Amino acid sequence: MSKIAIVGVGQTTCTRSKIDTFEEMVFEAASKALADAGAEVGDIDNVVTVSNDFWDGRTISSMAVQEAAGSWGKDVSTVEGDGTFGVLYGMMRALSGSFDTTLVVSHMKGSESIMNLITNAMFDPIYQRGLGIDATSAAALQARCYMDMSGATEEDFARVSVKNHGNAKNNPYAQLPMKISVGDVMASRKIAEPLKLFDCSPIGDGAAAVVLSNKKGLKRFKKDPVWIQGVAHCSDSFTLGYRDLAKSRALKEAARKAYKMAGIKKPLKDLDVAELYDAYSYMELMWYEGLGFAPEGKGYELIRENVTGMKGDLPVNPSGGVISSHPVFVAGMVRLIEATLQVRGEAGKRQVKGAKTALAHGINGPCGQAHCVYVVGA
Amino acid sequence: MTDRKDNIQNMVYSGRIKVPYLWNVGKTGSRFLVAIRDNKEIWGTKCPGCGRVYVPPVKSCGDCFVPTEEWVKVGDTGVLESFTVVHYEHEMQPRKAPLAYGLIKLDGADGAILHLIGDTDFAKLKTGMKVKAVFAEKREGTIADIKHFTPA
Amino acid sequence: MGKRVAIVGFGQTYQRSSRKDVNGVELINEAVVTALAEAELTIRDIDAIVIGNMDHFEGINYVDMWSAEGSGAVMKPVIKVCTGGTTGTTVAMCAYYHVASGMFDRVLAIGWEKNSESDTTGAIITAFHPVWERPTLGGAVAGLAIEASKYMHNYGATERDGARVAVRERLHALNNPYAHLHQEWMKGIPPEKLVDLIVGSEQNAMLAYPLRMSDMCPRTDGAAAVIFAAEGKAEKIAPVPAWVHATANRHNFVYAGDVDMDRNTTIAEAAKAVFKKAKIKEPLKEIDVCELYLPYSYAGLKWIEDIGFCAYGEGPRLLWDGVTDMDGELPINPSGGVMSSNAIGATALIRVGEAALQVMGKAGARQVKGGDVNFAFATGFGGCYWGDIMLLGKKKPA
Amino acid sequence: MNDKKREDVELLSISSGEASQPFNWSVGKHGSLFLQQLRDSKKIVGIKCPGCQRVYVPPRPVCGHCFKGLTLDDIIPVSDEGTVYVCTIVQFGFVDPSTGVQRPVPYTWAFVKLDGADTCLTHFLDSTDPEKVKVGARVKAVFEEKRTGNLMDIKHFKVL
Repeated sequence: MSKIAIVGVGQTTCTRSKIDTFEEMVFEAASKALADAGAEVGDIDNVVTVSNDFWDGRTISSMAVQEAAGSWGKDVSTVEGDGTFGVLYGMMRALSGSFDTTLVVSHMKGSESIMNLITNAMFDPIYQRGLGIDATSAAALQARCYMDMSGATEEDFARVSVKNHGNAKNNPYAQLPMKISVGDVMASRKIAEPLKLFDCSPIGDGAAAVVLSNKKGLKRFKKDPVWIQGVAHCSDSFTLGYRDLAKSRALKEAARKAYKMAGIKKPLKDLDVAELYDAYSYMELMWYEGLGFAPEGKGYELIRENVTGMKGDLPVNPSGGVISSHPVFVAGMVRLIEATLQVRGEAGKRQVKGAKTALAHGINGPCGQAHCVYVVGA
Repeated sequence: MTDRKDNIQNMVYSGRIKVPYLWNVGKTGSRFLVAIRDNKEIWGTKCPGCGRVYVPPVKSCGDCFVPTEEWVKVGDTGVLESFTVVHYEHEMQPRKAPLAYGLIKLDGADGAILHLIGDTDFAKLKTGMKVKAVFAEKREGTIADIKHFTPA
Repeated sequence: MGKRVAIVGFGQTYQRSSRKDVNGVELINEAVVTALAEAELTIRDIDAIVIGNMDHFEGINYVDMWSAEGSGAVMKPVIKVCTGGTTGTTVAMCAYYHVASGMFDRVLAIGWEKNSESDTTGAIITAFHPVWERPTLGGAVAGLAIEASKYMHNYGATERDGARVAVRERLHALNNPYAHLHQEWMKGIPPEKLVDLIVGSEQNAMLAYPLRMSDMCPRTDGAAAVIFAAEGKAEKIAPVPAWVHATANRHNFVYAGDVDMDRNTTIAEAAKAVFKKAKIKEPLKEIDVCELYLPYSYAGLKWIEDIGFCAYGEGPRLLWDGVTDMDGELPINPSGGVMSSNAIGATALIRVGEAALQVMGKAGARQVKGGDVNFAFATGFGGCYWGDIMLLGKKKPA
Repeated sequence: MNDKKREDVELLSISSGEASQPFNWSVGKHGSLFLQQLRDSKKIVGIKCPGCQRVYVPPRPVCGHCFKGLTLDDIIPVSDEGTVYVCTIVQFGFVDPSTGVQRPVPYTWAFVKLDGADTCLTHFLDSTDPEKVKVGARVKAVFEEKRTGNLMDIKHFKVL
C-alpha cells in the first residue's frame, strides 16, 4: 500500500469555555493547517469533518461547519468518532485515486453541554441508561478491574496525572498545566472511586485540523511530509460486563496491525515518543500494556521507573496528554498533530530530542471500546 | 458601526433538546424483563457457539455471531466483579449521591450485569464479595424492577 | 492507484411502520445476517464495518459502539459516518473508499433507523441552527413544501403532476415485498385515474401547502447492509458484481436561508462530476435505471431535471409519458422509493443496494429490462439540501 | 417460563420520560451583534463578503464561497422590508424539540429575502391566507414590544 503524508497541522488552544462558535473554531484550525502546509483551500481536493450530534446538540452536527471547513463545491464526508478515525477516513480517500489531498477537521465545545448527560446517552437505553451510568462512573469500574488484575495502585494512577499535568506546562495549547504532587492527586476530591478529580480529564473546547496528501499531491505543499507509516483501528464488544475491562484486546489488535505496517518490532525501543488518549489517569497504564510498551499487568512499572517521563526511554504525552486538555473527538487528532510536531522537531519546549518515530493513539466509546493507532515518521 | 462593535457582548443561547423516545425492548429483552416483573426470576440466553450465558439476554452472540435461542435461568445472587461509589449528582441518576454501581456476575451467568448497589455501607464493598438482587416492590417491566444489589 | 470496487451483496429487513419485536441492535443484526447470506459470506470474511444513523432519531449516541455485538464489529475495525438523510450514501461511499484505498478487501456498510421510537419531525428540526432556524422550522415537510411551491410557481407544475410521481412510487412498491407501503387498492387502476382519485380525496390531508399526505414519505423502521469488495475478490463472491463507476457528493449549504430553491444545485453539481468520471454524455439514454432518494413527490419532477435527464420544466412530461415507469426508457425507483419506505438512516443505502440488485439481475419482481442493466444510478438526499450520487455498472470500470 | 408463555410474550418498551439535554450555545460575536441590533434598535443587519460581495443574513464568521473570514467591520445594515422567496402554511402538528410539546399550527413559514441581502431569513408570516402568502409577496418585519435579544424579537413578517 502506498503511503500518505501529513503535510499540515493546526490546532486551537483548548480552554474550558470559548466564545467562538463551531464555525469560528473550525475556520481557525483549518486556516492554521493550510498555512502550516503552505497551501490554499484550492489545493484541497476533498474534506472530512469530525463532530458528534449529541455533544453539539445538533443532529447533522457537521452542517454547522461545512463553510468553515472549506468544503464548498467539494466532495465531503463526516466521521462521528474520535479525530483519529476521521484522519483514517481522510487517508483512505487520498489513497483511493479519487483525490490526492484531504483536509480533516474536528471540533468540540464540551462547555456547551453536560458531559455526564451526553455520555449517559452512550449507554444502552434498555438496560444501562436508566441506572444513570456515564463515562466517568464506567471508567471507575474499569479502573478497579484493572487494579485487581494488575496490582497497580491509586498512587500509580496519580503518578500519570503528575507527569502529564507537569508536561502540559511546556504546551501553550494545553488547558490544565499544573505542577502537582502524588499527594495532591490522592487528596483531590473523590469523583467516582477509585477516581479522584485529578485522575479525570477536563472536558473543554477546541478544534484541530490536518492536511493529508498522497505522493502525487505533495508538490502542492511547502512543508516536508511526515509519513503515516502504520495505522489500524479495532473495536471490542460494547456490553461492559461481557468485555474484559482490565485488558484491551482491541488495542492489542490495532497495535499489532499498525506495528506490522510500520515495521515496529520492539515498540519501547523502536518508538521515540508516544501521545496516548489518557481520558483518565489509569488509562495510560492500560494503554502501555495494549501497545506492548509493558507486559500485561506491568504497565505501572513504566511510570514508577519514570520510563515514560520526558527523560525516559519512551516519553509519553509530552504535550500533557488528554488528562490536561480534553476536547472530546478532537483530542485524538491532537495526539496525531503532536506526534507530527515531534517528528518534525517543531514541538518547542515539549520536544523530545531527536524524535524520528512517534506513536499517536485515539479511543472511542465507553472505557476505550475502540482504538486507532498511528505510527508516523519523517 | 465601530462603537457598537467595541462593546459587543457575546450572547449565549440556552436551550435544550427534548425529543421523546419510546425504545422497543424487543421479544428477547421483553421475556427477560417480564420474568423479573412477574416472577422475580432472572433468565439469560446461552450461545450454542461459545456456550456463554448472557444476562441480560442477547438475541445473538456478538463474538460467535449465531442466534442464542436457549433460555437459562440464573441465580439472583452473584459475585461483585467491580464497583464504584459515585460522589457527584446529575439529573439522570436515579438516586442521590453518593450512589454505587457494580458489575455483578450472577451465579450461572458468564458475564456481569451492570446495576446499582444499595442498602449497605459503601466503605465495606469489596470485589469478589457475594451480592444478592433486591427486587422492587412495584415492578413495571424495566431494569429498575431490580431495585439494586446488596451484600448477601 | 486505487482499487476497483464492486457491490457483492445486499440485505435489508422488511421495512415496516414499527418493529416492536426487536431493539435497534437486533434490527441491525437482521440486515447484516441477510446481506452475508445473500453473498454467501460469514462475518469472518468481513475486514471492516461502516455504520450510520441519525443520533437523535433513536436517542442513541455512539451507534457504532453500541451496536457492535449486532453489527459484527466485535474485534473488527468500525467507523461511524453520519450526514443526516444522506447517511446511507455516506456510509456506502465510506465503505467504497475503505476498499478503493487498498486497506480492506471486504467491507460491510450498514444503515438503519427506528423512526417509530420518536417524533421524526421534532428530531429533524434539531438538525438546524438552534438560534436562527429551530424556532420557526416545520421539519422536512415544510422544508420540502417550499421547494414544491417554488417549482410550481416557476414552471406551472400542478398538484396532479406531483401526484403522478406518488402514483408511480406506490405502484412500483407493489412489486417490492420489502417496501413499507403496499397500497393494494391501486392495483390495476390506470395512473391517470389514480391521480384523479388522490388529488380529489377528502382523506388526503394537507400537511403544508402544496404537500398532502400522499406527497410524503412514511416513517419507517428498517435496516440495510451492503457488502463492498475489491477487484479480484468481488468476482469470486458474486457472479455479476455491481461495479462502482463513480461517486460524488456536495454538502454546500449551512444555513437553510442560503439554499437556492430554484434549482437543486448540489445534486446537479454531483451529477456533473459523476457523468464526467464515467464519460456519460446522454444520461437519459445511457442510464438504464435509477434509485433516487425522492423524499416527496415534487422532487421526482424537479430533481430529474437537475440531474440532467431532461430540460428544466420537462419533468412532468417525462412522468406523464411513462418514461420513468417500470416499462419506460428510464425506470425510476422500481423499489417504490423513499415515498414507499423511509427508515432514514437506511434509506439512501437501500437506494444503492436496490441499484446493485438491478445490475446484478437479482431484483425479482421489480427487475427492469429483463436484467439487461448496464448502468444503475443511485442518489442520497439530506442535510441542508445536500446531494449524494453513486453510479453502478455491469462492466468493470476503465 | 413454559414455551407457550414465551411465544406470546408481551412486548415492552422503555420511555425516555422527562429526559432532555440542556445546551448553552454560544451565538458568537457576529450573531450577537445581529441580536443586539434587533433588541436595542429594531434594526436588521447582514454581513458583506469583501470577496464575492454577497450579503448574508444572519451575519456569520465565514464566507463559504470564498473560504474567507468575515469581521465585524463587514457587517452592514439591511432593510426590515423584503420579498417572500418561498413559503408554506404548516398545518400538521409535531413535537417542538426545544420544548417537548406540540407546536401550535397552522402557521406560515417563509424565506424572506430582505432588501439589500442575498440570502434569506427564515421566519413566520402574519397570515395563513393562501391568497396573501405566496412567492413574491412584499413583507415587513414586526418587532415585539419587549425584546430579549432573540430571533423572536421579530414577532413575524407582515404581508404588505
